[in-house]
This record gives sequence, structure tokens and C-alpha cells, in this order.
Amino acid sequence: MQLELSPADAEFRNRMRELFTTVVPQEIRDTVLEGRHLTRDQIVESQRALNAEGLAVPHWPVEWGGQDWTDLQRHLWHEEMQRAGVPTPLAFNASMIGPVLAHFGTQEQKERFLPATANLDIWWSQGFSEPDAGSDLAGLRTSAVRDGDDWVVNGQKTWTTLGQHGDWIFTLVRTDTEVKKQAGISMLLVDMSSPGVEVRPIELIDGGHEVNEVWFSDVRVPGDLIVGEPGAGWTIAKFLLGNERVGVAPVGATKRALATLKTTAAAQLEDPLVRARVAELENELLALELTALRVVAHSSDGEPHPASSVLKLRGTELQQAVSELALDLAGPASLAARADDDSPQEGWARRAAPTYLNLRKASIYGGSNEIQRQIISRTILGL
Amino acid sequence: MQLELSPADAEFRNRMRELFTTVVPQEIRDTVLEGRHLTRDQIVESQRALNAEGLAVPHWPVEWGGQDWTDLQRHLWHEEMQRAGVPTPLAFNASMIGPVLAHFGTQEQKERFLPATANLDIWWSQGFSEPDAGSDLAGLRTSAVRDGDDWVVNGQKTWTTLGQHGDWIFTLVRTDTEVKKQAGISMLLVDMSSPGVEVRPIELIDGGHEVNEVWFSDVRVPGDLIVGEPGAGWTIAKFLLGNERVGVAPVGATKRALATLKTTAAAQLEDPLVRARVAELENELLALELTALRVVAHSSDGEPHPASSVLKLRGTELQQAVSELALDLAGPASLAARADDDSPQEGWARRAAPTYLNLRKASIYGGSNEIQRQIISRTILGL
Amino acid sequence: MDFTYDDEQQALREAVRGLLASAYADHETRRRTAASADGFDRGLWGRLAEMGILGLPFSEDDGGVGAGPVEIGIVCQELGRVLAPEPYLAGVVHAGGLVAAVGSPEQKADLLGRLSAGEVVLAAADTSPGGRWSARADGVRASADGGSWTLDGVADPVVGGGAADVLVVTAALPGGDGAGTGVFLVDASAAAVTAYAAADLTRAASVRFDGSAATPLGEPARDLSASIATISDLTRIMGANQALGVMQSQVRATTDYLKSRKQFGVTLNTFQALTFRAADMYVELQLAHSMVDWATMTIAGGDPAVVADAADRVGLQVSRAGRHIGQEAIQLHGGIGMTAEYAVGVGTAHLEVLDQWLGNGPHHLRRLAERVDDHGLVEAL
Amino acid sequence: MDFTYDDEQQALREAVRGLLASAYADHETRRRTAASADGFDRGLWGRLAEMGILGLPFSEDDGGVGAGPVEIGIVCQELGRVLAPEPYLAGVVHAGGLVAAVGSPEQKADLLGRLSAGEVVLAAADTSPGGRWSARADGVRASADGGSWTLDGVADPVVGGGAADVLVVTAALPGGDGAGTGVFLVDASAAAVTAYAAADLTRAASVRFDGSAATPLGEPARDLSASIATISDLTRIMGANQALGVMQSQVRATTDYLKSRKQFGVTLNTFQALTFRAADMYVELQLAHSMVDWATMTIAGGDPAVVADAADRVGLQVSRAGRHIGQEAIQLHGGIGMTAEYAVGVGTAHLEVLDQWLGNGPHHLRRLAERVDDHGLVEAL
Repeated sequence: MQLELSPADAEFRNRMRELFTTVVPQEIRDTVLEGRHLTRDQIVESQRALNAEGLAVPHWPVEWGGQDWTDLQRHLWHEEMQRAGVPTPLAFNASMIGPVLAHFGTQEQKERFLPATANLDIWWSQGFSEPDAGSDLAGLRTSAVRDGDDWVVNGQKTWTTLGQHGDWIFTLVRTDTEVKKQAGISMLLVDMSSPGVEVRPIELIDGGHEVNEVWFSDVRVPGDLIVGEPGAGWTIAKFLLGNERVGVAPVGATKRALATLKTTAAAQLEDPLVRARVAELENELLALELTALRVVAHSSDGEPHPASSVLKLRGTELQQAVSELALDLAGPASLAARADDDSPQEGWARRAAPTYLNLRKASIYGGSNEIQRQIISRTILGL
Repeated sequence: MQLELSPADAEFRNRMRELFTTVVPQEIRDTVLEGRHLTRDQIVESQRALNAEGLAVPHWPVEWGGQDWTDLQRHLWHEEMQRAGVPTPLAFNASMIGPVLAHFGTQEQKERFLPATANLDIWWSQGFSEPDAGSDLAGLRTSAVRDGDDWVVNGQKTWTTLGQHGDWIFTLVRTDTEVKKQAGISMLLVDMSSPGVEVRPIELIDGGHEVNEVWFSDVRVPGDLIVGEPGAGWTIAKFLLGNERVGVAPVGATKRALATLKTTAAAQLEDPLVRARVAELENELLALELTALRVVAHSSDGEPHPASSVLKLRGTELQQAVSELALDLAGPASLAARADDDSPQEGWARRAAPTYLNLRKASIYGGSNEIQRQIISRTILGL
Repeated sequence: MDFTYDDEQQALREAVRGLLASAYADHETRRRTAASADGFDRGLWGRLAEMGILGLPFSEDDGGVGAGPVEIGIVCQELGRVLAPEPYLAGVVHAGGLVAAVGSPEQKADLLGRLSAGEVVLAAADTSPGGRWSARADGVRASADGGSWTLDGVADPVVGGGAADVLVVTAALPGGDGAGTGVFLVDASAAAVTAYAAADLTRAASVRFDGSAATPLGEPARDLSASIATISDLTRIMGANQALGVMQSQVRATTDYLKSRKQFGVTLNTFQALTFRAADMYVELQLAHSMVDWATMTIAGGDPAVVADAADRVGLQVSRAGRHIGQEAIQLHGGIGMTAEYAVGVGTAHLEVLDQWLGNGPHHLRRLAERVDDHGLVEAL
Repeated sequence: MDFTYDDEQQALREAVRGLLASAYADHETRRRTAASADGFDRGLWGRLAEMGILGLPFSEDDGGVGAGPVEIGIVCQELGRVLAPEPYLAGVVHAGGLVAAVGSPEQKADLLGRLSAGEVVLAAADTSPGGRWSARADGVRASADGGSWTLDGVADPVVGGGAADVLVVTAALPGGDGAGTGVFLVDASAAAVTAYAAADLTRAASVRFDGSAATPLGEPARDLSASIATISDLTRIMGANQALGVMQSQVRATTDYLKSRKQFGVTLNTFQALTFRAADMYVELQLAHSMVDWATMTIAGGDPAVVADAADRVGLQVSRAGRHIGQEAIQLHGGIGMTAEYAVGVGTAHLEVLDQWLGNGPHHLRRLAERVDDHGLVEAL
């Protein structure tokens, strides 16, 4: 056991810290640091800047733009990125479809999609959830029927995050209704400008437009845009969701949000009860960060460690708890949630309620906390 | 809606307050108020003193020593009793077997047992739980087989509270193995001095001897000591457990324990975090007491209100939470748990850890909190 | 000691519930109304006036109905149940309450009569930007020139301020720190009002006074902070009634959802981990309900210290319960609970708006903690 | 940055685990041993000496083994796993640690050599009746008469005091409040020792000094409170290692029980409300584990301020986790968890004894809260 970073890792971290604060424009990082909304263009600009330095998709195979880093180095990359306020590379591209195509895709698919995916030349959307199949993914109903070389897709997806910006969507469809639920599912790549694809916004309780319904009406998808074999969709989805969970705990960002709050609401830090609440959260965040480091040390075989469910579960709880504290510190000023920028109330206080409400999603999307508890009790504890 | 007590109820409460503080010896009440253990003789002496004043079994039928009080008056009786540090009349007698015999017993059983039960001339024990049937009462195995007019009982009961003092035990036995589980159960009254009854102590983690195993080896029980018909045991047990839940929330005693703690640990009340913890608990206790009063107002048909599960659930949680606070305030002094009375550590601090440990039982016995949640979700919410 | 409604109170509840159900049974109507220019339904407001609901808190001499706190609580619960965006709590209970508490007989008769009739909409401006639940004004200062008064400064948030005709403003009296706080009437046209929506789509405003002409309520230049505090406490208790209505709807909606929604081929109430959490929501709801009824009943006694204590107690309880129930209601609904189309998540937003506006949990806990050695046992009766 | 044990550490863990399993695999043996006159197993103590475990923390010059904090942590975890009642934490880590920190070279060589060999048992007397985790002695006062010293006062609880041959006592130095605190050796026979059992059956004692002859450790009349505080912090961290071992056993026992125990005709792991609670226990365990490893690793850096911070952080985390896991372990076991025959409930008692002895959650939280504006982000590295 050894607390310090090795000289090489310490040097690595310093390099990350420097790159992140120089390569990505200050204005974009300030937007993140102050908890404001990023535009599509900002997200694209940031990812391209990272990609130019080889920092967008380090966990991909080296031949497709990845870096041959250790798990610890990837962790440091992720933490330093969050700490600097650099937008995380678009998860749909970098963490989801990229690794899937690198692993399951044909050589042609790889060449066609991976470079553009890393550089965010293609903005991917995710088409998994359906209105009647939330956590129960295997119950999905969107169908794809063979017609010549093509697939014809009909159905509805929902909770498609940032789908309004999507160029392509990777989607799970039912290609066989005769077999066991899981075995009849396939993954298709669909050009969202195809006739019959319609994106409808869903307004969330924070007033934002972040998720969408995506409707497919007789959408024709060329046969070479299936990933893997027909019926392999369930296996691919599990691979994808396992990857998603790793590093999904926003420890660095939550730590930063809490530290910022200590400054913005400094006057209230005189109150011993506020200090205690901050101290408790800081301690929990430290424990979680250490757990992330400890888990990293045990996952060198590349498989997601089951304890990543611990990170997702507690990470989202703490993210939510910090947003509760911010709301309580904002107090009456938080009512000015939709006031415009010349409001006399401070920006952090105006954003407190929408942020609190928006973050309720953290324990629902991406594998709800109930699903994570189930993974822990079944997979880890054998219950 | 009206906050004040009616003049009659206010007068009733004053009378209770006066009776409880005069009829029961100060020394017994101090023992309760300081959280020390009561001896068998103290419990008996106290109940007899109450019974002489008609205060031991007010919820029984009037002809058997009950009082024709309103629900609110019964509530006031219970609260004032706890506030004065008067030991609650032995639950096995007053709340369990008494009402059962008054409702299901033969005239002969009533005459033989009820006066002696009210006066604690007979100390009753409860023989329900078995080693392999805790919350799952219907799975019990202790058998009673007909032999002439008698029943012959074999088996083992456990968690028999204060069974070491028991004169008689009311027990659930399986009298028919051919029918559905619940339908084969009967209730027998067993003289604990009968040959073949053996009581073995179970030491608990607080070091106390409070519960026992009770073994039956070919114990002969005369046929007239069955309660109700053979096979009626399940119905009777449900009646009994419903009664048990009413008024089981020790709100008054917990309020008193918290108020006492404010005095005994006064120096630490300077700490804002301690003050906040006390204030939170006081508020929760007030809400619970008000809920008890509100439930009382809605249960005038005599049936236990399903919300009594709320009282049991939250009441035990708060009782436990106050014991946690006491332990934290005791600090290192709490290590002197089994030191004798000339210890330099204060008595309340020495009792803090055993009390904390002992009260873990509160959420297990008498219908665990999981059972209470099930009652709420099924019976009240229809889930 | 009685927690039940009498027949008249039952009838009032049914009447209000019926009226509000016809307006907002469909959440989409609530959503559309809240997003409209006024942020509430002036037709419904008129019907509330006709039914005597707007005049409920005020004496008959002042053109009101002279009902008690229990009746006002019933109305607030029903408003909460459907998330009605009408500014009843802000305009009638709070702003009207200030007028009733400190106005001269003439001022009361004039203003409360018109308020009860739905002819004028009031809003209370008592919070400075960044301010936190204080009866002492620090954002707006009053100046006197002879008999005429003017105000300068900013109040924000002024709940219901955008649609108000007359603002009831707390302002620091001239003469420095010790001079205290007065209450003034300002015509909305004499101030710069910038309206905005809160997270639950109810309306508030930022109000700037710049030498705005003002009329003192009651005797000029008297420190009225004690009355201001009492009306805030009263409003806190009525806000807790409103929150209770929200929570009741959320528990019901969640229970219904668990019974009907299928996942993995079965309804969600098959999952014990979920039903137990619904049970815990119910427990919180019951405890909050008891505290709300109790706090409402303390008002009739008329002792400001008792009401202040009750406001803190119910404030803490409802704040905790609201956060628990509001969060669990969304979580147990899953994604749909996050959408603006669905009442459950908007209810969670409304609970937070009530809480942060009227006094949140940490605020009330702090005040209760200060008083913890004033008493031995907490007495319910 | 490495959270894994090297081969030697692995081997140490296996060896200690094997020895303790042979002694206490059966909880009944632990129960009987704890109830014996000494309260621990002197045979086992001798074997620990032979294996070098008792000398682990001390330099080879002083007759010890000169191992690092990670190794001591491993031993404490294993002791916790079987609830071993041996006074390792009290006698070796704490009392021995004080001698090592402030003793003269001669005192260290003599006392630590015999301690490592199992020839002498030490106990630290640093707490006054009613006292709370302070490096400043206030229950015992030291007096000097020429070169000879005596002590007066009471220390309680003195963990492991009943079986100790030599007491390591913190005492107020002569000269009033500013004079500070010294550390003294007192032969157990020179004090009035009244032993008792704590709630987990481990032993402590009340010790009265009445002109008891004492030998100053290190240079006489020097204020040693900084060293005393650092050894307390170190002991807190090792206590957290011990608590981790307890919690690991509790989570395992609870999981096994849910898999095997039947109710209503099925095993308990059929009930999702229970398995989800086991999952939450596991989460707490993992977070506590990380913090324990981290705090243990900070010791090697040798910066007292860093160690003090780590002690508070791990103290808070383990206190919270211990209460959660200890309570849930009993609850999920039901009645059997309440019995002294069964290790789970005794483990819950042991967690509380460790916590209240070494610094409980509110204590550490208070200290962390005081320092909350000393830093921006909390840094793990």
C-alpha cells in the first residue's frame, strides 16, 4: 500500500491539469464551473479540442485514437477534467457507441464511424428506453422487419437525451418475436435525417429541454448498419451499460460544486449547522473518491468491477445532496429560477432550484439506483 | 377542530396525574425514570396498587374491572402513566391474555383467570414465537395431541419475555396437521409449574436476562384450558396482536427520556449540533404524539386503527434514536456499562450502552418494523 | 381536543375541492394557466371571491367573512392538492394579513373589502435580494417629507408581485438601525416591477422602488416588526397546509402508479423494496398532517409566541416530509416523474418553492435549537 | 498510489487470521474468554508475542519488529473480525505508542522490549470520569518532591486496565493551567484498580491514584500534549481498522443469514426490501474500507496535522458506517441478533465501544466542521 502517486503518475497528472486548462477555452470551462447550460457548439468545440490532443477517447483501442493508459491514469484524466470544468466528451459517442463499434463492429463500420465519433463530427443519440420499458429493457417493442437488404423500423423511443442534436442514433429493436425476449433484440445504427424519424421534445420539471421522444415510422435502414449479428443486441447492450457505469460517478464535479458553494455562500458558513453539513458531504465525497481509486486498482482486467454500482449509487446520492444544500443556502433567492440575467439575485442562487430538480434524474437514468442495488445484492452479495 | 381538552377531560387528566404520583411508590417510579431495571416484586406491587384504584386494566369490559372511558381518556391515562414513571401494567396480562379471555373465554375461564390477571396474582407469559417461526407465526411446530380429555404438548417456544417469572403461559400450538397452516392452530393456557415445562434463560447483548426459551416435553394440559374452539388459535392471535399494537408506541416514555437527558447532559447542550439533534427529536416526538391523538379520534369503533402501525414503526425508531443520542452524549463514560454502583461515572452514562443495545429489540419484537411496513403498504395503501 | 372537521368545514372543503377540480383536474390546464400572462386564472379568482373564499380571513366589518384559521387551512390544502397557481397564500393570507394586522380601520375596510371582492390583487414585498426570512426590512428604506412618504430600494422575491395592483411593502423607517420597520402601501404603477416564474411556474417579481410614493399602513413611523413576524408565522402555517395538500396528492399518485405500472411483466407493487418506500412516505405524511392540524389550531389561541413556536415546528416537519415525499414520488415514478407534463414532479418543485419562500427546514431547526432549553418536555396540549 | 497488500503483508494477514481463527472461530470461546478473570487469553497473547505481533509497532532497537502502520492495521482488522478481546489496541498501539513517542531511549528499550515479548501488559490512563477525548489531562494531577513524583486523581475508563502491570498515565503538571500535561509510568500495584466489563465484555477499569509513586516518561515536567494527541489519532485510525474487521464479519454473516434462513416458506433473500438493505450495508462497508486504508497510509508521511485530519475523517466515516451496519445486522437477523450467544449483536456492541472510547461521530464531525474553510476541495492525494 502506498499513498503517493508514482513520479510518472504525478507527472501525468500535472500534464493533464495543464492541458485541460489550456486546450479548452476558458469561457466553456466557466460555463461548466458556474453550472450554466452548455450549447451544442460549446460541447462540439470542446470535444474537438480534446480530440486534437488525444484526450477525447483515451479508453478506446489505440488504433482508433485511444491511449495505452493504466486504469489509474484514466481515473486521473477523468478527475482532472472534471476539476478543470472541461465538459466530459459526449458519453453517447465516447463511452457508449465508440467502444461498442470498436468491439463488435465490422471493419467497414469502424472506419466509417469511429474517427467521426471521436471528433464529434457525428453526434450520436441513444435509442434504448421505451414508454413501456424503462428499467425493463428486455420488454422493448420497437420492431425492425427485414425487407430485402434493409430493415424497416417502427416504434417509439423515449428519454433520448440531447436527441435534438443527434445526427445518428444507435437503437435497440426487436428483430425476432418468436424467441425469448432477450434473444430477439438487435442493435441498429440509424441516420436521424432518414424519412420517418421524428424527434419530439419532452419538457422537464426544471424547464429545460434535455430529453426527447424519437418516433420511427417505416424507417428504412440499410442492412450493413446492424451491429453484430441479428439477436446480439442484448449482449451488446449489456456491454455498453457496463461501460457506462464506469466513471459515471461525478465525484470530481460534485467536489468542485461543493467547494464553489463554500465561496459563493461564504456568509452562511458561520452557522455551525451549515459547517457540519459541508463537513459531512466532504467526508462522504472523499470516501467515494478513495473508493473509485481502490476499485480502479482492482479492475485491471478491463472488465467493469461490480463495485462500480457502488460508485453510481452513492455518487448520484451525493450529487443530489450537494444540490439540496445549495438550495437551502439559496433560500428565498432560489425563487428567481426563471428570472433573467439582470435579476438582483445571484446566479448560483437562481440556478439552485432547477439544478436540484434536474438532478433528481441522476438516480433514475443510466440504470436507476434500484437497479444498482439489485446488481450489488445479486452480483456481489449473491442474494 | 379544537386544541384544548374539554373541561371534563382536563379534569380527568389532572386526576390521573395526581393518582399516578401518589398511588405508586416514589422509589418504583424513580427506578423507571432513571432507566434502571425493575424487580419482579416492584412490577407486581405497582400493578396491584393501580388495580386497587381501577387503573390497571381500564380497557377491559367494565364487569371485569374495566372503565368506561373514551379513547382520548385512555390515551391520557397511558401518557400520564408514562410521564409519571409508573410501570405500564404487565402487557401479557393487561393487553394480551386479559382482552382475549374477556372476548373468547368461557364464563368459567373468565371467573377463574380475569380477576387474578388484573391484579397480577398470576404472571402470564407469552408462548408464540418458535426458533424456526419468528415473524412467520403460522409456521409454528409445537404440537398438542388429544389424549382423553387432556392435550399433550411437545415443542419449543422462544423469545418468551420475562418467562422466568411466569406462573402461566398462553401458547399457540398445532392441534391439527391435516389442514391449512393457519387453521390447525389452537391456543392453550398452560400452568408453568406442570411437569415437563422447562424455562431456559437467553442472555441478551445488553447482559440482561429478559427473554427465555420455554420447552414442553409431554406436558399434560386439561381440556378446559383451550381458549375458544380447536383451530381458532390464528383468529385469537390476530385479535391479540392487533390489541398489542395499540398504545405500544412509547411516546410519553421517550419524551421523558429526552427531557431527562437535557438535564443530565446539560453541559453538552452548549454545542449547537447537540441542540439541533435534541430539537429534531423533540419535533418528531411531538408529531408522533399528535398523530396518536389524531388516530385516537378516528378509532372510536374500538377496532385498532391501521395507523397504529405508524405509531409502532416511528415510535420505536424515535425510542432508538434517543438512546443513540444518550450514548453519544455519554461518550467514554459509556464504557463503564458493567461497573458497579461506586463507579465514578454517572449512572445515566453507564446505562447508555446497554439501553442502546437493548432497544434494538424494539424494532424486532411485537411485530417487526418490516411487518409494520407491510401492514401499511397492504392494508392502508392497498399495495 | 378534537382533530375532526365540523359539518360546515366539511362542506367548505367539498365546495372548494369541487371548484378547483373543475378548474385543474387536468394537470395540462394548470400548466397552461401557470404559463399564461397573469400566471393564474382570473375567472377562477372571481369565483373564489363569490364563494367568500378570498374574504375568509377578514372580519365582516372589513368586508370579509370572519372565518377561522381552520377554514383558511382547508382552502390552502385544496389549492395545494391541485397545485393551483392562484396567489391566495401570497395575496390574501400574507399581504391581506399584513393589512388586517396593522392597517387603520379605514384602510382595512377599503382594501380588504376590495380584496375580498376580487377587485384588487395584493402582494407583500418583504424580502430583499439574498435576504432570509426576517421581519426587519433591510432592502427598502422609507423617507418622510412632511406627511408624504417615499420608498427606495429593491424587494425580491415578491411572490405574486407581477399581477398585483397594490404592494404591501415592509421598509426600514428613517432614523437609523433602531427605528424599526414600517409597512407601506405602494401602487404597483409607482414601482418598477419585473415578473418572473419560479421553478414550479408560480409567479414572483423583482420590485424596485425609486422615490416611489407610499402610504403608511396604520400609525406612521411605528415599528411594526412584531406584527410582521406574526403574519409571517401565520403564513408559514398556512403554507404548511398547502404543502400538506401537495403531499397527499403525491402519495396517492405514487400509490396508484405502483399498482398500475408494469415492469418486467408485473405491476410495480410486486417489488417489496418499492412498497416499503411507499409505506415510509405514508408515515411521513401522517406525521406532517398531525403537525399541520395542530399548528393551525394554535392560531385561535392568539398568543404570538405560541404561534411562532408552532410555525417553526410545522415548518421543520413539513420541510423534511416534503423533501422526502417529493423526492420519493419522482423516484418511484421513474422518468415520467421528471416531466413537466406530469403533476408529480411539478408538485416536488412546488414544495421547494413553498419551503424556500416561507422558511426552510434548516431555518426552523436553527430557531428551535436556540430554544431547546426553554422547556423540559414538549407539550402537545 | 496503491491500495493492495504486498506479499509479506498478505502473509502476515494469513498468519494472524489463522492464529485467531484457531482461537475464536467459535464465538462461544470468545464469550467464555471475555468472561474469564483476565478477560483475554494469555496463551494466545504469548503466541502473538512469539509471532512478533506485539512488537510490530516498535523499532528493532527497542526490541520490536519495526513494521509500518499498514501491518498494524492488518492485525487490528483481524482482531476485529473475530471480536478478539485481547488488549492489543489499548495495550500495544495506545499505551505502547505513548512510551515509544515520549519515553527516553532507556525507558523504551526496557518497556517496549518486555511488551513485545509479552512479559509486561500496559494500559493507558488518559481519560477522566466524564471526560471526552482530550489530550489535556484533567482528572489526574502530578506533584514533584525533589526528583520523585506522585499522582493523585482518577482515570476512567482505562481500557485494559484490570490486567495491566504498568499504567501509562497522562497527568496535569504542577504549576497550574498553563503547565501542560506529562506522561508517567505507575506500577499497577501503586494504584487502586477496579476492573469492569464494557458492553461488549471487553475490559476496562477505574483507577484511583492517591499519592501513587510515578516515573516521568522522557524529560520530566515537559508538556507532552502534542505527542499525546498524535498517539490518540494513531490509535483512532487503528481502531477504525479494527472496526472494519467487525463490519466485514457482520456484512458476511448477514448475507449468509439471508441466504439460509427461511420465513414464510422461503429464504429471506426472496424479500427485496431486505436484500436492498444488505446492498446499502455493503455500500457503507466499501466506503469505510477505502477511508480506513487511506487513513492508515497517511501515517507513514509522519505529518501530525495530516494524521489528525485523517483520524477525524476516518473516525466520522467508521462511526457512521458502524452504526448503520451494526444496527442493520441485528435487524436483519431478527431476535437471534439480540442474543449474547451470537457474534453479530456482540459485534454491534464492540463497534460502539470502539467508537465511544476512541472518539465518536459527533466528536469528529465537530472537529471537521471547525476546519471546513481551511481548504477548497478535499484532496485525496
